[in-house]
This record gives sequence, structure tokens and C-alpha cells, in this order.
Amino acid sequence: MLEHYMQQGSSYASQIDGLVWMVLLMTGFWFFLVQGALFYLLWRYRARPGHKAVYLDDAAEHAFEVKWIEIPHRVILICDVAVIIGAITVWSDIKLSAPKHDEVIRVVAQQWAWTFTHAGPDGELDTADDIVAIDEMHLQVGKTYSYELGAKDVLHAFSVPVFRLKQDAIPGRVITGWFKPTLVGEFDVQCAEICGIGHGIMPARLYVETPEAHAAWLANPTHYLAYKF
Amino acid sequence: MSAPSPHSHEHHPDAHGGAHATNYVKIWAILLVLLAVSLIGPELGIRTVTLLTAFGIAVVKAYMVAKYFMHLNIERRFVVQLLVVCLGLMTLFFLATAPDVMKHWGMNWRNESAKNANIPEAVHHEAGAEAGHEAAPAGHEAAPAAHEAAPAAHGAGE
Amino acid sequence: MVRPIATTRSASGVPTGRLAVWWLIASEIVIFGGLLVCYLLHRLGHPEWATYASHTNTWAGAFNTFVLLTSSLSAVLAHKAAEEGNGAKAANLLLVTCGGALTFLVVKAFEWTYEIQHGFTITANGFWAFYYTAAGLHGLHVIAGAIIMLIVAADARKGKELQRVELIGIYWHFVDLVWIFLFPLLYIAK
Amino acid sequence: MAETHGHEAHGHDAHAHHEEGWFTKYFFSTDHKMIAKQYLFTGMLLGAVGAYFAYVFRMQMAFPNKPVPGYGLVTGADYNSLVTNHGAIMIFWVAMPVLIAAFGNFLIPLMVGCDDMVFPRINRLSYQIFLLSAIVLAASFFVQGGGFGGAWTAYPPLSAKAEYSLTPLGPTLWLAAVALEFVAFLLGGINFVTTAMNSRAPGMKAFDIPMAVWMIVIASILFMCSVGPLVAGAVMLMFDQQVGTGFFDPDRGGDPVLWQHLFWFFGHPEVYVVLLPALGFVAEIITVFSRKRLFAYKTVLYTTIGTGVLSFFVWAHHQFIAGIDPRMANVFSVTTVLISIPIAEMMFVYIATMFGGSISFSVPMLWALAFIVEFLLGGVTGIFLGASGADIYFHDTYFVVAHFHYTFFPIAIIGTYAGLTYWFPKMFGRHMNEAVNKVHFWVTITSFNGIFLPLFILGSAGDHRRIFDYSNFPELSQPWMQDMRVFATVCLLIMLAAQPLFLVNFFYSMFKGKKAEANPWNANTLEWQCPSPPPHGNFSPLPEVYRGPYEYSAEGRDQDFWPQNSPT
Repeated sequence: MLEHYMQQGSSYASQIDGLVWMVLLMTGFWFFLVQGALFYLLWRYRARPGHKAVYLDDAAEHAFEVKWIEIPHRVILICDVAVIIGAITVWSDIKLSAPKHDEVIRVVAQQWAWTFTHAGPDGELDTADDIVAIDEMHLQVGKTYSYELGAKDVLHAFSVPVFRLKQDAIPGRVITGWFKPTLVGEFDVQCAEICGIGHGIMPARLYVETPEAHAAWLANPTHYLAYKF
Repeated sequence: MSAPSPHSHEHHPDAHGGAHATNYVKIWAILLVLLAVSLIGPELGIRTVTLLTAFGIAVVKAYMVAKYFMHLNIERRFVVQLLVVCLGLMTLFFLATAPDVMKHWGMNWRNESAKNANIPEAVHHEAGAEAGHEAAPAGHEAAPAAHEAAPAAHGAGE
Repeated sequence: MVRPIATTRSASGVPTGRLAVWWLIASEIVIFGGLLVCYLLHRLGHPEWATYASHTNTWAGAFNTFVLLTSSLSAVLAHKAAEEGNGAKAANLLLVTCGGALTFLVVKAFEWTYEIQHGFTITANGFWAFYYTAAGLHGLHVIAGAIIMLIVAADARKGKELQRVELIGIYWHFVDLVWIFLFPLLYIAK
Repeated sequence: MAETHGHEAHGHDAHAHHEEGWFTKYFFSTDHKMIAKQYLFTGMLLGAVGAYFAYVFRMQMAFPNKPVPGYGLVTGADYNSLVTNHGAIMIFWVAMPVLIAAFGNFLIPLMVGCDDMVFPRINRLSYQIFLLSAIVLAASFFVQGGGFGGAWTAYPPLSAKAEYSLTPLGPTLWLAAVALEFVAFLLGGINFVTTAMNSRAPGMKAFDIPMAVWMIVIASILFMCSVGPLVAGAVMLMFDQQVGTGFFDPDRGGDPVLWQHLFWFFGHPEVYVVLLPALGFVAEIITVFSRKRLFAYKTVLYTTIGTGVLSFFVWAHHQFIAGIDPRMANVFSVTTVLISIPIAEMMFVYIATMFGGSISFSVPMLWALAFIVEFLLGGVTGIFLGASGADIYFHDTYFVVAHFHYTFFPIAIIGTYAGLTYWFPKMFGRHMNEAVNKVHFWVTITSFNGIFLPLFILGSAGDHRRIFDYSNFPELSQPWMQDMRVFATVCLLIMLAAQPLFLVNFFYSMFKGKKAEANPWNANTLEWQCPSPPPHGNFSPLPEVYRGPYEYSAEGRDQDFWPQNSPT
């Protein structure tokens, strides 16, 4: 359902979309079943002259409950267990695992800008050839990146919808995660945690390039772009 | 959480004192002895003994005050259950928050500023600042180090 | 003000006044509990706070614990007197309890002035922030308890509303209980 | 129990003698019914303020950076402050006062069959503290730097440091207002719980208590047990703001995540605190208008208590990606998805109440059914957010906004309208115009769905919350998305336009409506067994209870209802 609105730009995007599909199917089924039952009962037992409401004493209620409420209740329990298993596997693959990364990129959020420290041609961070770009992130498609996320002042959230990636940046903490771009193109990076009056005007652009274009960028990086507005 | 009892029955006399004259002064004396014992701990200086005596005795004193002075032993059960549930909620809150606030590192994250504050150098440093009697917040010196170590941002942001 | 009939009923078996005080104690447990859990989380997470805590005056804390335990004794004796219908004796014992509260606050005042003069202000560091917040919130509860106790004692002396002596007694024992836990947390754990 | 029949009669007469001046009758009254109306009108007034904020920032969403008629240009700071205070006002100053305090004050003494709350003066004091909190909140807009703009969750360091929020006094006044509101509801809560537990009419056993009273009592208990840590947190945050301590300041040994835990430990039980009273009203209304016994009273009660207990174990699903340890997210994902079980069972049991009934679609019944229909969608969309894996994408997007409006709107607006239209004859002794109310119902419900269904789609397309101008994000400024935002705003305008229909009907009928008799809906519960509007002291003599509240259409009786207090 999600891929219709937001392309899948990273390796685990399809997993999240799959989980959303599963939850959608299950909840959709139950939603329409219960609404249907409700509207049927409303129509069937609407007040009509000569029609009197029935009185269910405890025994009759219990019988009705066992037949009509216990069964759907247990099936919902099974659906919930399935949703839990799906959720935990997807969460563990993304947030708990840290596959071997080819490169590390440092992301620092501050009141109303993103600073991306790329590893530069040598692929190692904290070396002389690091490339620091403001509000611009250049990645090579197919490479597994690990990110180090920090914040300078208040809470921010590093959100790349196309990667299905979101992680709050907390001042004083360094939070790591990983992603692997699979789609070439130019995408949005948004801040997903309210961070003051500029929360809406701190967009960053993400450029996922083919290996050749990425190498060209590494050669003469267009960093230090002045603020656009 | 506490289903009130069915239609009230009068087994429970309004006045508590009548039950049995607990000797309050005796309870008070025991509490003072326990207080004295809990003070010995810091004198001995053995850390684990101090902690054990201090908090163990605190729990015993609390139990005695609650039981004898607050008459929880002859109070209706749902009141005791309510108080225990509230204590249980606090332990639940402690257990669920500890991995984030008490510990300073975890799966895929580390709390840089708290970690720097812990290293002995920061403590020694703080002792120096305090000797000078100016109340500069001790954590402050450690903070710039935290910022530099974590996000080595280009000069743009400072 | 005529008290409604609702107050005279006690379908739950606990008189209305005392039931309300138990609910008040439950909500207070959760408030002080929340503050002490936050303190404990930080205290266990920051070993260096033990050195900050070494500047607290254990003897002042111990004496205050003694004062509050004694005031708890006089509070429960006042309750016993009120049960026996002796309003005057209950009122006097409540005044003794208020005296205990006053002593507690005076000792705290001296303690705090000494510490503030030596640079351990509330903004010094995390430990002192919690020290003043927790002890301060507890101190406010001591003051509130003492004021209510004076009002209840005034009524009890005239033999009116004697059941309130027990109610303020329960609140006072709770304030004492909070201090029983605050004392080791702030003073002994060094 | 000391009271005898004679004593009660005497006590009751003493009430009637002392004359109340105009001031004491309306502003300084200790009568639970008058205090209920004070809470109701204050809540409705602040509801209008909250709706005005929603109108302004929705206009900014639909027509970015154009001056909004009735407000002017909406800057980033304005937008954040409007959104923050829309959320805070609607939850703390509209949903809680109207659902818990107004209906709780009015219904509990009447439904348990006694003459007033156990502590009338504390009841009056709790309203006065609540009024003070509303005034302090209003003041927070006019201080230097404007109102607080850090979301109703007030996460530090944004809410703690003036240099980040650029409003030195706004956050502190906002926090003081919220803290005062907590004090008011702690006092009120103690009053409600003690009255419901102790002042029940003789003969009313635990399972004879109407569901509305049970729900408001359990809601008050949940509130009292969950608000504590946040009161301590509010003290700590206020010290951070004004005194300069570092409780939540990472540079000084504090931890912002601690505030998130403190807030959401209260936050999630809070949403059940406002849900339960609305569920109680729906239970009363669907039984009366389908003339049928509430299906499985004990199941409803035990699932309510189960939901209440479980609501203390789920809070960190608000923080899956907010910096808590990822392993904890799995624990809270399990408990969050499991809490859907008791709520689903409660919905099934409510729907099963309709089975075999004789359902008449009066306005209160329409609102109660609309509650079930809309709340089902709200509950169902919660599973997407409870599943930790899917929450990675959906967190802080408009999908979340749509989800919680599909739960909060039925609670605060549909629940209130259901309660008001049902108990209006009892509160004011007159009937409202049924036709006008039906038009108001259908316009409000259709436009409500028109506002928030598009937001589900916008949220799935990546719209994030609290962003006042999407033109900076190419992915979010596609034409079809902007059209949806315009459509949602137009639906909001239609809904707001329909509200005066109800308000005029409400205030007009209060004085000029058709006189209402004591039991217009032929209901069983005790509040319908005394004159409407109930006099001071409610019942004379105070009722005795012989059966449960839902004995409708009992066999062998010609009348299809059986009041709780009628001996035969």
C-alpha cells in the first residue's frame, strides 16, 4: 500500500511495506466485518410497531457470548500474535542488527539545518579528506552505509521517507543505524521531531548516485552550499 | 482496581483504638533503635554494609509505621492493595526506564555526555572547581568535550 | 455549611473521610515515587554523585529522622486520645507534633544555609538539584501538614470533628514515611 | 451505617432553608449540579478556542503563507504555538473537564442515589483551581515571546531552554497551567471515587452501579495513579526552565529521554482516562434506545479494568524511534498490540447489546452509534502504530494525526454530544429541538470523516507533523497532496459552520425548549427517577435500589423498563 505513495529506496523498505500490507489486510477484514455486523443489527432490530426487544438472562447471554464473541475474540488474538511476530522481525532486522557496513556517514542535526560528514574518497571517517556538506547527502547506490546520528541543541529526527528510515537525534547521545540505498534519484530528508520555529524549514536533499556519478562528486564535491532561502 | 465490597456490613468498628492497645511507645523505641543501627553503617565505611543496613532498615521502619501507626493491619484489604499497586507502578516505571536513563549505552546508542561526566578525570576536575568555591556547574566543563568527541561538525553550526 | 447525607454513608466499610485520605496518600505515593525513581535512576547511573553526596550532613538528617519519628508517635497518641473522646488531650498532642514539624524545619533551614554558603546550590550539579527538589517538596508537605494540624487541633479542643485527628495522623505518618526513604537516599548513600 | 430514614428526611429539609444569593447560587455554589454546569460551560468555551486554533492552522496548511481571515499571517512560531495549544486545550481543557468533571459531577450523585458529592467545598475548590489553570494558560499567550510552541508533549531541551524555544515565559506558564489542571483533577478525582464508593443508595450492590459511574470512577483512578510522576516531572522541568537546574539537560548530567518516559507513563493512561467516560455514556444510551439489557455487564466491567491495568504497560510505543533502547521497543510493541484485545471485546459486547433490541434512532442514539462506528476505525488504525516495525515509517506523520483524531474526536466531541443530547432534559428540564440536532449530527459526522480520511493518505505519503509549510519539500508538494489538504480544510470549515446549529439550539432550548418530564426516555437509572431539573438535594426521599440498571424488556412486565428504585 505504501509503495503506491512513496517509492521504496532502501533494502528494508519492502519489509516495512510488507508488514503494513499484512496489518492492513487483517485490520481491514475485521473492520468491515464488525461494521457490517453493526449495521446489519441496526437494520434488523430497528424499532417496528409490535416488535418487542428480547430479554437475555445470564444463561442466554453466556450462550450468545460463547458463540458470537469468544470465537472472533480468539481469532483476533491469533491475528495479534501474527502482527507481533511480523513487527518484531521487521524491527529486529532494521534497528537491532548492524550488518557490515562499507562506509560510515555522520549526521548532525541542529536548529534548523543538517550537517552530513561524508567519509570522502578514502572511505574512512575522521580523515583529512572528509567532505562536510550542509543539507546535502550524497550516497552511492548499492553500498551499505552506517550512520552516526547526533544533535547539537534540541531533539530532532532524521527521517528519510523513501528509505523508510526514521530515528530521533538526541543531544548528548550518538545513535547508530544502517541503510542500503537501492534507488538512484534525488529525495527528501525531513525533520520528524518538533525542534522550534524552524522545524518546517530544515529540509535536506539526498542524492543517491550511480558509482560513476558518486566518484565524480567525490572528485569535486559541491559542499558548503550556501543556504538556499 | 478495587471493586468495592458489597453492601456495607458493620463488622468493622469505626474506632480502631478499641481493637487492642498496641503499645505505641514501644514501637517508637524500636524505630529509634533501628535508626541508630542504620547510622552505624557509614561509620564502618564498608559500602555494601552501609547500603544494606540503610535501605533494609528503612523498609523495616516503613513497614512498622504503616502497620502500627497507620493501622493498616486492621484497615480494609482494598486500601492496602491500592497502596501496594501504586508502589508496584513505581517499580514498573523504574524497570522500564532504567535501560535508557540509568545505563549510558545500549544496542546501537551511547550517551556521550553522561559517559564523559563519569570518567574520573571529570570528577577530579570537579573537585578542583569546588575547592575554588565558585559554583561553576561541574558538568559544564565536560560538556564541550562531549560535543567535540561526538559530532565533529564543521564550524558552520557552533 | 450542612454536610450532605452522602458523607454519612460508608458503603465501602471505610468512613468517607478516611477513604478520601487513603486516595490522597495513593496519589502522593505516585508523586514522591516518581521523583525518587528519577533520583535513583540518576544516582545509579552517575557514580560520581557519591562524592557530591559526601557533603551532606548525616547527623542533621539523622536528628531530623528522630524528630519526625517522635512526631509520628505524638500523632498516633493524639489519635488514640481522640478515639477515647478526650479532645483537649488530642489537641495538645497535635501541638506537640506541630512542634516536631517546626524543629524539623529549623534543622533543615540551618542545614541548607550551611550547604548553600559552601557552594552546593541547587544549580551546582545533578545531585544537589535532586537534593533540594526532593527535600524541598517534602518540606512543603511538612508545612502543609502542620498548618492543617493546627486547624484540626483547634476544632478537637472544642470536641468537634474528632475523627479528623486520625485523618491528619495518617497524612503525617505518610510524610514521615517519605522522609524514612529520603534519609538513606540523600544522606547515607555516600 | 448510621443514617436512618427519618434522619435523612430531617437532613434534607435543613438544606432547603438557607437562601442562596445570586452570586453564591451561580459562581460560589457547592451544589454538584451547578459545579457540573460551570465545568461544562468553561469546557465548551475553551472548546471553541481550540476549534479556532484548528481553523487557523488548517487554513495555513491549505493556503500556505497567505493571511488567514480572522488571524493574519501564520509564521513558524505561530503555527507551533497554535498546534501545541490546540492539542493541550482539547485534551486537558475540553475532553477532561466536560467528560469527567461536568458529567461526573452531574451524574455520580444522581446515579448512585445521594444528595451531593461527599466533599462539596472541595468540589467547588477543584473547579476554582481548574478556572485558574485556564486563566494561566490564556496568560501564556500574551507574555513576551508568545505562547509555548514545543508540542503538547513539551519535550526538553526545547521546552526547557528559552534560547531554543525563544519564548522565556511561555513554556513556564503553560506548564504551570497544566500542573494546576492536574491538581484540580486530583481533587475532583478523590471526590468522585469516594462518592461512588461510599454514598451508594442502600441496596445498590457493586454490580448494580450504572456503567457510566463505573467508567468515570475507573477513569479517575487511572488518572490519579498515572499523573504522579508527571507532577514530579513538571516540578523538575519548571526548575530547569526558571531555576537553572539540569534535570533534562544532557550537558549537565540530565537526560531528555527521562522526560519522555515521565510524560508518556502519564500520556497513555490519560487517553484511556478520557475514553472510559465516553464509553460509559455510550453504554447508557445504547441500552435505553434499544430497550435492551447491557450485554454481559461483568465482561464490560472486567475488560474495562483490564484495559486500565494494561494501559500502564504500553507507554513507550510513543517512543519507539525516540531514542529508547531498541530492545525495549519489542517489549512495548507486544503489550501495545495486546491491549487491542480487551478494547475489541468491549466493542463486540456493545454491538451485541443491539442484538434482539428494538432500536429507535433518536439523536443521542445516533451519536452513540457514531461513536462506535468512528472509534472502530480509530482503534483499528492503532495497530499500524503499535507494530514497532510499521511505526518506523508512520511515527510523527499525519497517519498518527488521523489515528488519534479517530479516537479523540469520538471521545471528546461525539461522546460529549451524545451525553449532552441524552441528559439535556434532566440537566435543564426542557427538550432540545430534535430536527435541528439531526441536521447538526449528519453534517458534523460526514465532514469529520471528510477531514481525517485524507490525512491517513497524506500521512502514508510522508507528510510529517507540525511542519507549517510543505513547499520546502518537493516530495510533499505534489498537486494531489495539496488538493487533499484543501479538501480536508474545506470539510473542517463545513464542520465548524455546523456547530452554531447545536449551540443556538442548546442555549435557546435551555430557556424556551418544550418542558421535559422526569423520565422522557423511560430509562431505569436513578437520575431519571427524580424531577428534572433535580432540586437542591436531588431526591426526596433518597431512593433505595432493588435491581440492576439495565432491566429493560423484562419478561412478564407490560412496561419495557423497570426503574432501579421501584419496589415492584
